Amino acid sequence: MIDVLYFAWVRERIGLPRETVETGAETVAGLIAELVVREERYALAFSDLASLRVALDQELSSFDAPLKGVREVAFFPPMTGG
Amino acid sequence: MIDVLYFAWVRERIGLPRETVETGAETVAGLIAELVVREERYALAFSDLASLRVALDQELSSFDAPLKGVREVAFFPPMTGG
Amino acid sequence: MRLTLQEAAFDPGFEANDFGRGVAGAGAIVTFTGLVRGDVTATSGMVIEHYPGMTEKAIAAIMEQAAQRWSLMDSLVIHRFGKLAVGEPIMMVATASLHRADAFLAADFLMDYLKSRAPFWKKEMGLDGETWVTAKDDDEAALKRW
Amino acid sequence: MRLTLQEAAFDPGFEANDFGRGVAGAGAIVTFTGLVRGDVTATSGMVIEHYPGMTEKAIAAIMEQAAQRWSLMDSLVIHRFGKLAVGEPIMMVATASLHRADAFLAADFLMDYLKSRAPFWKKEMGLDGETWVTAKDDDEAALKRW
Repeated sequence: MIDVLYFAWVRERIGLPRETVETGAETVAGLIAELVVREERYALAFSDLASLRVALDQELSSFDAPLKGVREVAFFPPMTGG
Repeated sequence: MIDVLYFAWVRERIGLPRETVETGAETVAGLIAELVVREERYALAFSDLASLRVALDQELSSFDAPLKGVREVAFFPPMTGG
Repeated sequence: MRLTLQEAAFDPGFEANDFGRGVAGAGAIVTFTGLVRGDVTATSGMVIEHYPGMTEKAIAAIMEQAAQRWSLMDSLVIHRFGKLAVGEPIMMVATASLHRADAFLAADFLMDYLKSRAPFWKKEMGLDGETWVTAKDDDEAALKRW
Repeated sequence: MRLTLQEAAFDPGFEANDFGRGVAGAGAIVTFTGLVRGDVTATSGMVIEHYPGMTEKAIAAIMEQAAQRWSLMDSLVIHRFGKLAVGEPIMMVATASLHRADAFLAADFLMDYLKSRAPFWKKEMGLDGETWVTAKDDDEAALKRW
């Protein structure tokens, strides 16, 4: 069980800000592979990984990072603060 | 006839902020040479030219600049504004 | 070091003075204020989304880095989220130091990192539709300066 | 472009807000405030002498250069002269631009040039005597950056 959060246009495409996901994936990439086959809206949101960023437990991370021990995964586009 | 202005410690050493000088000097260096022989306080003020700056008609200039047409010469130490 | 995340508008001049009063002995204070750009006839402003929890941590980490790299007497970050009108301040950074180079460099650094490493996303509310602001390659490249 | 030379104290936050109100459409405002450093138990402040006439011309020329090198929507310089107490603002610079790099670079440039090319001289009023502040080699070297 892992909390998955979506922000900005990722949130809009998937249609919800967060959900709890049952996953056996070992890496972020594995989790994405599971989500993508669920429904078209996920496939759409994750269609271009180069335009996505991921945070694990609120720290920027990478798609090949392991999920072991992680409680919260967040997907979002590159940040545009400041 | 030329107005000569002194600022900061140059003013303090010479003991006055400005004076009108009758000079035949062709350059700033020539004017300084005339001033230096006047009195000890001038010799003291102009003893280290590397620590002095000069402005001609309110524009930074150099010691070898000609005085022709100049109405106002100012001597002062390097600036410390800001 | 003070970090404020808020939905409400703020007054940059008031905040700058408040920050200044707090740092006795400083010789230099630099502030940066980011404002909602645009023409009121073409846009009704922007909405800023952020990642509560991560935002605070990410900004605190950036401020901590700045404090380690430069000789700062204090630093301040204020960043808004939610709905903002054209012309309103989005965020501000302030840095105080004995000598001017530290305050300038640290403020510049904080801005570059806040732009690309703090989880905020801006959406422009055009009169003919909404658009997520896209990150510029320049912003990522700016981090390489440091 | 506004340049003010004055003996009276000024309020940096008020001036920053006033400057900001004047530049519609700006995305970035940078301010620098220089303050009288020091410990009130060791100094009673400073006196700033300047060269009336040349000061205005020199600062206007520096501001003009900045306006030519960067894309500025406006710039402001306020500089005091006369007697100043510890902690008081000596001067401030503000720059406004569409994008942050212009405002940062121009403010930094203005400061470097004001430091070494505007005819001001600071005298520190120590409790045991007065001392003219000497220019630092760094200040002259800083100009080579531009």
